Amino acid sequence: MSSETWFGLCGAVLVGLGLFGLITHPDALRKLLAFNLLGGGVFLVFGTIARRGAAAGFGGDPVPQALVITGIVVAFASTALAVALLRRLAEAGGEPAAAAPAPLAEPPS
Amino acid sequence: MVEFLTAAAILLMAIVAAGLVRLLLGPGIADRLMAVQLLGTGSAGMLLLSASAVPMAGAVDVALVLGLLAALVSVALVKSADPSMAGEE
Amino acid sequence: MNLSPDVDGGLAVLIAGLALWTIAVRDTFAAVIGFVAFGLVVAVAWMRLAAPDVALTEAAIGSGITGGLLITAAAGRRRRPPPQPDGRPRGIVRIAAATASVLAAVGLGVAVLSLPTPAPTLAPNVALHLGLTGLANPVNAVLLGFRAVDTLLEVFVLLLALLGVWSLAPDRFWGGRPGAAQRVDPHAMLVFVARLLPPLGIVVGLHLLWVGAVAPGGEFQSATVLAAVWILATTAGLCDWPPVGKPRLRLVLVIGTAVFLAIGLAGLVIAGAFLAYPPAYAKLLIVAIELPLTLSIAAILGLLVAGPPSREPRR
Amino acid sequence: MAREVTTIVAVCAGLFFFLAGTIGLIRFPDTLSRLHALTKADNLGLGLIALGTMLQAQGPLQALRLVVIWLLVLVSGSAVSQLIALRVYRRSGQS
Amino acid sequence: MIAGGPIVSPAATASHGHLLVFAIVLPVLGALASLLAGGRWPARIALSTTPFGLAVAIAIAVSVCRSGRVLDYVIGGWAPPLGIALRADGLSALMVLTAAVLIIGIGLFAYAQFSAPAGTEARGSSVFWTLLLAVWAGLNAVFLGGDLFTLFVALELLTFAAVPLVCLDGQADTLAAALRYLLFALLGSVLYLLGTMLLYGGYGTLDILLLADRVRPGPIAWAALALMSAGLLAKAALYPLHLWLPPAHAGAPAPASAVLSGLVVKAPFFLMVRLWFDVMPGAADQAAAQLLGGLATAAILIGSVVALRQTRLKLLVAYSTVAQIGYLFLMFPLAGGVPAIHPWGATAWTGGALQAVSHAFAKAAMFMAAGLIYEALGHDRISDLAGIGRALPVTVFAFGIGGASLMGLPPSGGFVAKALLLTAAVAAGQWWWAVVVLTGGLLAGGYVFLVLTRALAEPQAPIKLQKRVGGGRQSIALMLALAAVLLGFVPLRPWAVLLIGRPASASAGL
Repeated sequence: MSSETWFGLCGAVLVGLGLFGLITHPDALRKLLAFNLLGGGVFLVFGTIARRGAAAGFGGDPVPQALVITGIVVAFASTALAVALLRRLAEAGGEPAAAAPAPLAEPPS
Repeated sequence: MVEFLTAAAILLMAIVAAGLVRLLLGPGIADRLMAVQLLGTGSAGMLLLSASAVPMAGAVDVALVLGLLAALVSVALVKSADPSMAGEE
Repeated sequence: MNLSPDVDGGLAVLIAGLALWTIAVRDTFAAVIGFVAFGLVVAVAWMRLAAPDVALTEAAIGSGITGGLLITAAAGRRRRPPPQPDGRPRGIVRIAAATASVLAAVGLGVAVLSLPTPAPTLAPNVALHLGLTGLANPVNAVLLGFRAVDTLLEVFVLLLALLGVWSLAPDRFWGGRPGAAQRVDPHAMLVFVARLLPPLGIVVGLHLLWVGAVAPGGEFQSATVLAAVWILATTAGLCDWPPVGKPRLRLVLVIGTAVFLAIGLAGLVIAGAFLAYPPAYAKLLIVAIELPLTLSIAAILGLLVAGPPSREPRR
Repeated sequence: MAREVTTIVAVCAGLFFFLAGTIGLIRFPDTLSRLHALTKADNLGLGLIALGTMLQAQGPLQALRLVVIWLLVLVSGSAVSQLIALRVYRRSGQS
Repeated sequence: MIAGGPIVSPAATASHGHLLVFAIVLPVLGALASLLAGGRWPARIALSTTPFGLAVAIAIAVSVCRSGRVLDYVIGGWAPPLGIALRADGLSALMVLTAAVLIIGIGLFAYAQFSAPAGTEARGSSVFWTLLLAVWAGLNAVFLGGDLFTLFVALELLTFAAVPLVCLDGQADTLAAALRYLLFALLGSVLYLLGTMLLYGGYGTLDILLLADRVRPGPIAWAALALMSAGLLAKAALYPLHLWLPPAHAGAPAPASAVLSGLVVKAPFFLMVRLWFDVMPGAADQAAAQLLGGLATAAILIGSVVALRQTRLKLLVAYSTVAQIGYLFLMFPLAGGVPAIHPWGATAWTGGALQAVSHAFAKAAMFMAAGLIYEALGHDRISDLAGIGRALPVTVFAFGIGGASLMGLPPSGGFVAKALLLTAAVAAGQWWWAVVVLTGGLLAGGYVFLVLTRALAEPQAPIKLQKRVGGGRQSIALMLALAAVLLGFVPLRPWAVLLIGRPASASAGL
């Protein structure tokens, strides 16, 4: 089997693992880790595609490589937003019910 | 020389991968951290070896960035793992 | 690299194993460490896939600052456990999830194996038009030339993510500084590292930006290294995060996208299309975009790690 | 020729330190002695490999980068080791 | 063209093509300016951007209608597959126009709530206006993008703009809703991205037009279609991936809910249409389209029934969105594809597009009304609404009219949309979809009347309003609801304009 096929199949496995973790882990931080693994798998599949497209003296097709760079940056931004939400949620949930009852938590009367 | 450096790179990867057993065993954060530290150093070494076997654009820069960012991650790890180092409160 | 394909098999197995461990291990902190290790090996894998630009990005962002961010989050978790986990999902959910995941992995594997040979590629097309951008690094020619609009929108996305993070702050902290107030760390060692690394990091960061036109590197990799240095220095208490309401900070954040847009719109007039560069000035214009862009991205990445403002602004 | 031989010797020695460090990391009984083993691999192992590859480097700039990498790992590695050691020491003192 | 010289023939870029660039760039510029300026500026900047945006949208629509051709623009002079093209067909032009009109309405509505107090910069106002402009930019990028990866970035843009809108109030439950929304959206994006990458690997381009020529049935095309559809469905909240929507849309402040429910969920739907009808037209004829129809049926029935059982007004409106999204996806089994184009295809196509537009107006009006009622009463318990009809007649009227459009009562946009879908179902001999459309309408009638009877009932004790609600905002809600009704006066037949850019055979039903 050629090198890039190994990484492509590895990417497929990562996608499966990441999906499983994302669905089944109850903890949002673990979901986030799983999302990052899933993303890593997606990028590796694209790396395989880029490597297969080596031509014109380039070691790989530069277009998918550029797209992966964009993807990695966007994935980081997503992770950062999710982490901030998580931490804020922990603070808000950790505070005693001093604040007014949240609109949707109020029991129907 | 190319064959030698290539073989050395493969061997180094194998050695460092074996060190990941410590990641599995733990038991503490510190032990796991050490396994990752070894992995980072080893990866940098492997990149150096394979880059000098066959000239590869960017390999040395990747090693450089790995070294730099590994330092950041390790500091974050050590600092967060120990509340007394967190510098809060 | 000239190693045998077996090495790649080994690397692939190692990556998959680390991912499995990260998913399966009980302790969240250990899982995060596993993820950092995963990122390191994936960066090496990208070198093996002849994608040094991606390897740099993965080493800097994928493993580096994502790792740092998740570590801090997991540590905060240890100190203050999450409110109430909704409990482990029932067996049937897990079985369904496992089935779906295996199906997805197998389906994707089949798709990967049935990719056409010879593979379709745009590499010759890129090579043909590379000269018109004035760059020698094809990946950066794609990012800032052929597909510049994606990059423009992406930097705007980063800016929005930062605004989203800021928006989570309680009202009283709006405009204040993010992060906890750091005192200078009692551990001389940390301060020593934090003093030693920044000059080096800045040199490496600028070097990556400089070589980006001809060799692997570019604005994202450079900005990440600079952001990492900033994060390290604030972690050690050498400097503090700026207040998010500060006009000068806002300018730094916005300027990259603004200059990018301005040069893009100027293209309408001088080169006949949005984001078109006259070939004679292409390289100059791209550098003019890259410099402020690197500054903005570095600031955004650093502040994304810093989190929402958490101290009251001084009025 | 002497250059080739030096490279081979240095790289082999570097590999040896990595191997020793890894074995120590796996086999040693407690965290502090494992840390001791690790630092050998980190500092000497990478240093020797950098030295070996430096002799094969094209041009002084490349050689300089190799030195910088080694210094970087040296500094960050030892700092982190120190912090880990301090942490382990504190823990054991508390319990 | 000078830069790309050899790549682009002058004919490739239509004369008004730069309008497409302005549609995306204008809100981005506004967002940058309001982020930079801070203070009281964001509201002013956002509101003064809207007329220009509307003008651009109208110009695009006029240009597409006049020429009867797809308006396109090659960015940077780099023609696909190397570069990226923007394209506006009939449907894009309609959606861009809808977005512009609604954003103006929502902006004016939000002005009272999110205008900063003098002197200081408030978090809510500063963030809201920048995000509103960003949502607009993201929507226009989705409607006009001609490249699957650009569309991915545009989808992410929408996600990052929409998620913080959900939890502007910073309460624990809206934060939880935002987190859940974000996780669903991230899963959706990553699956979409994976499919995109497979298509590139198989066919060497991401341009929609080029792909349409190159894609052949096979493992790659099917895997890509499955992954991208699953991702987009998670973002569009089609049953059973709808769980994130009700808490997120109900928890957001009223103007934000109007944006989210009226516009943001339409973006993944729009991409589904692009994918199934433009990239892989063959797929829309297959069993997979029937499966989508089945999910749509479940969404309509379950969403409506759950809406009927809600005790809170905002949640009821949010569940009704789940049901109405179902109607959008009924288009897939009916609008048909290539090769054998059906005469009813154009009818169903028009019905689906009109449903998207009329629901956008009606739902925005209903969320505004629900928000005003909440503000006036300090709660939105449906059982305690008695008397509000007398206190806020305009608001309740707006809610009722919006509801009439959801039910499909004539004359309303909802009526025309549903009648067209019904006609297509009968013409196609797929009568079961007709039953679904009618049952869904009855159920919608149920939940709208449930609210209206409570609201118009005599209160036992005279109700005390917590807060006065200005007439301006009430009339904006009413105007949007009336816009949904006005759509009902369009002729009850397929629109030629909407078919601009469709394969010639698709207009067979005209």
